Amino acid sequence: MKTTYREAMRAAIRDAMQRDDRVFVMGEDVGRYGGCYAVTMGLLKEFGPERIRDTPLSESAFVGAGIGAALNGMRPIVEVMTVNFSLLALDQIMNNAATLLHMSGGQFNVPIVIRMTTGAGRQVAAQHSHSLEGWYAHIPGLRIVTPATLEDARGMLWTALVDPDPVLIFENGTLYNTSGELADDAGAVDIDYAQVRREGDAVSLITYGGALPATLRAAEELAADGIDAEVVDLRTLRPLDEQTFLASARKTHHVVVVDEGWRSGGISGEISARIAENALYDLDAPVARVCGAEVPMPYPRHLEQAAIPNTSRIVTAARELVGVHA
Amino acid sequence: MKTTYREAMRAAIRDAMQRDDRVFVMGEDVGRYGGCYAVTMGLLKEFGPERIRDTPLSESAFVGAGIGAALNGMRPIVEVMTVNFSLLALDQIMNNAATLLHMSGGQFNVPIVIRMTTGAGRQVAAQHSHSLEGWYAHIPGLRIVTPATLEDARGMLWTALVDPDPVLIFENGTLYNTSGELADDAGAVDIDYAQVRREGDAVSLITYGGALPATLRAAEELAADGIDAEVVDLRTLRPLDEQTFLASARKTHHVVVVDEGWRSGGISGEISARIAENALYDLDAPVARVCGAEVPMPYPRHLEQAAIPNTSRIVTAARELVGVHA
Amino acid sequence: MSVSSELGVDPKHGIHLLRQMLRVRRFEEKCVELYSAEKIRGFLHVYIGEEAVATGVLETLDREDSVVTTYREHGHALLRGVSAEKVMAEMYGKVDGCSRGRGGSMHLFDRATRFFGGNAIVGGGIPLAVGVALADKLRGDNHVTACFFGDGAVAEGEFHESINLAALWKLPVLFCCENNLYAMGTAIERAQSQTDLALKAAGYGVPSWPVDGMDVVAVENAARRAVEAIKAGGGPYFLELRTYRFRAHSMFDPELYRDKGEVKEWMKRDPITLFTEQLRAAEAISHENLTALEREVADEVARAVAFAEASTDEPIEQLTRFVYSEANAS
Amino acid sequence: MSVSSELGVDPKHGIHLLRQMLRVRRFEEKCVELYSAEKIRGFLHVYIGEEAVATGVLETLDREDSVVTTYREHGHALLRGVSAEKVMAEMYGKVDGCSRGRGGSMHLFDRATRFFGGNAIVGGGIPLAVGVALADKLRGDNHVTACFFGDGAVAEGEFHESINLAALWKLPVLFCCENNLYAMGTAIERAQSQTDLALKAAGYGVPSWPVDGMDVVAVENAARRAVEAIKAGGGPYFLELRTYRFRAHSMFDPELYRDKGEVKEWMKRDPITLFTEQLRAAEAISHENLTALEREVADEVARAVAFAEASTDEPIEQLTRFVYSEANAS
Ligand SMILES: Cc1ncc(C[n+]2csc(CCOP(=O)(O)OP(=O)(O)O)c2C)c(N)n1
Ligand SMILES: Cc1ncc(C[n+]2csc(CCOP(=O)(O)OP(=O)(O)O)c2C)c(N)n1
Ligand SMILES: [Mg+2]
Ligand SMILES: [Mg+2]
Repeated sequence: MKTTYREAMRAAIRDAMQRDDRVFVMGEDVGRYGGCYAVTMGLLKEFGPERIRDTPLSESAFVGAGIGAALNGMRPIVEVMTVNFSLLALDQIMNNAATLLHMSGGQFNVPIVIRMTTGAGRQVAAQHSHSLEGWYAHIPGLRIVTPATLEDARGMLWTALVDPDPVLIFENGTLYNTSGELADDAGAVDIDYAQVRREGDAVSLITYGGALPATLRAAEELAADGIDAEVVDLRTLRPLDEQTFLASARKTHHVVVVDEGWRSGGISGEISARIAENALYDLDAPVARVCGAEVPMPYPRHLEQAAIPNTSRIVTAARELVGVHA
Repeated sequence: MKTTYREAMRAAIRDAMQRDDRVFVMGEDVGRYGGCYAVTMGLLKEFGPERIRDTPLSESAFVGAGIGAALNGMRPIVEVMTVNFSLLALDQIMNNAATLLHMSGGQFNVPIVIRMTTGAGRQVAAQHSHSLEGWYAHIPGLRIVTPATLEDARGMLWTALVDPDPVLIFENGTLYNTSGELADDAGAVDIDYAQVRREGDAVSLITYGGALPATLRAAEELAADGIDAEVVDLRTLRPLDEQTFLASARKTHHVVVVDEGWRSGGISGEISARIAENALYDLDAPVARVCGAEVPMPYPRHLEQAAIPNTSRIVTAARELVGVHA
Repeated sequence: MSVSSELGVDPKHGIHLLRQMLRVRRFEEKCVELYSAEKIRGFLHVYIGEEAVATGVLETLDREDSVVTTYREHGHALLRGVSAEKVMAEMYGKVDGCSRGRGGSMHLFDRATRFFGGNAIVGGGIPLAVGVALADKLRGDNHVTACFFGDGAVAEGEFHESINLAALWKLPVLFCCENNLYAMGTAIERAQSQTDLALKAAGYGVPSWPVDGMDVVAVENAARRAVEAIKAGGGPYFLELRTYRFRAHSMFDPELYRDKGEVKEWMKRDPITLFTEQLRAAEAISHENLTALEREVADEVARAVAFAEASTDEPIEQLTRFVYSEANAS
Repeated sequence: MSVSSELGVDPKHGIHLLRQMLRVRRFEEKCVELYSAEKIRGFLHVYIGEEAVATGVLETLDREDSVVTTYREHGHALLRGVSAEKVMAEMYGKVDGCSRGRGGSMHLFDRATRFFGGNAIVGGGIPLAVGVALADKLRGDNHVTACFFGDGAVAEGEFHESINLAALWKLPVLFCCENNLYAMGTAIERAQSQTDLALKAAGYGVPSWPVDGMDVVAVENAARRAVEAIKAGGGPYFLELRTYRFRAHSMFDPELYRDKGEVKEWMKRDPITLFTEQLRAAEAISHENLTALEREVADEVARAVAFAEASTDEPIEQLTRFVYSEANAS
């Protein structure tokens, strides 16, 4: 079946709503507007306003209300329109969603799913272009997932809903229009493991989310040069599936981490550190990082494109890495 | 002069208030209560309620108001009682303080100083024990400083106020009662460079803030074993003074990063990654990390102490590192 | 039930109310002692002086109703039916505590009594209460969620967002504002441009009353009226419960911000003394009854302390439990 | 100044007001065109239909007063005196833009006119305005800060925290709520339990009036009254400016949430048409005057486009400028 990332997400939501009465959607403009990125388009008509709930502009309250509803037996899907606005709800996310289970000595788990659009690339400037999923991955108690393929867009939501703990789903805005084939019976997928999206033995390109397409293109370009790159899609940023990316690093001896987020103190550093801790002697070169420039995102296209990882920067980094030590 | 960290901070505030009319203090209970940690005790009487402003419980509004006042020529010192409550103001910090200069094309800098208490160790449980300074260091546009000594408590504030851009000062709550000698003429210090607090050549212990005392004690213990540890106090977490810690790593060939914050995705990973990028071939062993356990902080003392870096964990890590490769 | 005219309640019920207030008072007095003895650590916020508020409100809830509260919640937990043993063990940080010792004084939780904590971020529990109520409403269950918060919390944006949401969606939330006139050292006049908090609720179309929070019967009556209206489908209610904190904000507070005289004045309206006098005046309680009651309560407290003392520490190896649900541990 | 009785304003001033509204309208119509031509990218939110609001309010400010606004702020910038050239160059992302091209449509800034932006987080500018006003007050400068935000922003906690702070500290803030009845696709009835927004202000003791936001003279009069009161030391004021957005929320909005009929109905109250008719009726403006006015405005817009087209891109090497102040770059 031909579909898009957006449609796959929508199918996942519809499916979950049909399977479980406890599931409902809540967020700004998810209903009558049809969703800021049209993910929930049509669902209001299908499920009605009790289960597709438009909220006022009150991020802290409706995220907190989602947590409360989860505590009391529901399975809310809270849509925070974009990660940029989630900062207003961060207290609820860190101090409640992530801590209640622990503070209550295991009594109150929080089976909430919070979806948000993330990332840059659409010229919406500094306040609307954050890539913070790696930053959120610092918080114990949360699970952070970053569907980057149609299969994951279709399959991660249900698994996240079944998860007894809070799961944050980050959907990179540049992916919604991705189209391709999806199996008619595509369904739930795991949210535990990274996946090798392309096998190779010369260099590991470790990435996730919005940077996956550019990374795959980079691998193609590298292949044309005779450099056989392996592409690892982390999929879940917390907890990290270390084994998969360590195995790749051990195999290729060269690693480039590609992360749209700001470089300093981001998830890229964590991956580099873990590789150093666990596979240092397998490396032929230091782990390289291709990350977002450390700048609030500027509006003009040429500056924005220069600020986020693109195919050519990835290719260059991989070539340098392999070249120097080949 | 004998003094405490708390008194040094207070002296710094008093001094700044006297030197510059544009400086004022604003925050919850900074006035009549005397400051949650008694840092501002007595200042209301000295400077009056216009310049020592008690605020309502409205973190987002008063931090934002601090930013606005800074835009309009003042030099506010905003006290957010603890980092835990700063989550409520994170939108203002990330989307305004850190971005306004860029979004305005260089027109509107934000000369605000935001002080907050950080860290665990006082049995105040999961919602009151965050160590998030390393996490804040991910945000471009901010400067993050972590005074850990009396000199820095006394000297960083003025430099931060003179800085044209937003500076966040994180004061680890366990340090306030630290007492010791401070030069009578102690004054402003730089907020650009890390500092070697103890020289050594066998292993580098890189740390900052609340973990500095335990790290220095660890160095003493190691010295008793004949292991001569160098202790680097990062002082400023953004921008990182890479040169100082890289030089230490190159000298000792062994690095332990000590960070009270959660391990995954924290500043410790960044430091490890930078060392890998710049000094990999100087290392005799992978960079080791002694970090906060990845858990919302539990209340009981024995669990809390087990969750934060302490002298014995640091010593063990350093011994293993040096031992294995000695 | 027969209602004594002077008393305004059935004498038996009156004695029950008194007992409840006394349970909280004596329990917390012991906590303060134990804090000095360093058995209890961290932050400790006592409710001494405010007992009539939680007593009156919680009296009106059913088992299936829910409670969300703050860090000043020992009383609420006890009154809701969490045993004094479990609460005290929690204060000790012991494994038999109601939160397994992980939470301490500020984070009492109890699933069995639908006691959703114990939230130490001012205002942080309010959205949770809205969500708990939303879940009830979505399921068609006719329950109320009582949400306690202080006057200080009214300044937080979360309060406003939450009351608007509850009103907009007609959710069964009873907003209980414990107005003790101070948020730490900040008097309400220095925190609110409009100190008549009932007016805030009006901005959302939420019915609200100020209530004498030192009069347990007045509180109970007001809460009952509100709970009935909520259960009749009227949407949320807001009660401003006017009370006063007799002790320091926490054990660290030097109390520089208020007059001793002001505190003394309010202590004349000690809800327990007041109500005891009323019961005495109505001849609903004798000196012997009172002595017996005090003994009973003292026993409960003593048992709680013994239980807490006997309980064990969580083994250190278990530090990272409850970060994720057990089946899900990773 | 002579006031025409039918018109309610001096005819000359009336023509000025009309010109101001037209400048905004024509500028934004061009922006929409340029968006289709892909000269302008990202988000574009136009103010078409709402021009009387910013026109009336900004007319009442002095040079030393300050303005804080939202992402729907092209009009505010133009009316405040930022040149159409600089605004258009900004929309193009060019180096001669008023924010050097870094901000784009949502982040117009101009220090010279005390135009503090262009904030794209709903509610995010409100605390800034409070702070700007606080600085003025601390310095003893008698200036006003006008803060524009939408009906949607009223639901955000930051609005409440900010208005309380401004009222508590009697700060010179003019809160201008542009109530266009929708926040994206969410009608105010689905966002506010109490849609009479003036009542919100009452909860803080802040004087407030609803104003017909389609009547530029009414807006100006109300704003003038408020600004005078503020400058007389009365503390903040809140104006609910009732208006309507004729176009989609942004260029991405399919407008499924409202009837075409509703939009048509409101368009009958187009502030420009209404006021033009009034001016005609009062014989304050002739057909020729109008044509000349339109030509003038069209020239301004054309000059702006030419300027933007001619301006250059920031070199890529300069990407990381303005993260820290230049002297401070690191
Ligand atoms: C968001 C937040 N800010 C600050 C604090 C610190 N703090 C704890 S209690 C308190 C005062 C709260 O006052 P109020 O809501 O009136 O409750 P009370 O303590 O009087 O019962 C403050 C400022 C906090 N816990 N959370
Ligand atoms: C905090 C936040 N949440 C959500 C958004 C997305 N968003 C942008 S504009 C808007 C509607 C705002 O409505 P209103 O305040 O009425 O202003 P209007 O657009 O009608 O002028 C929304 C939801 C945002 N920018 N910021
Ligand atoms: Mg209070
Ligand atoms: Mg609107």
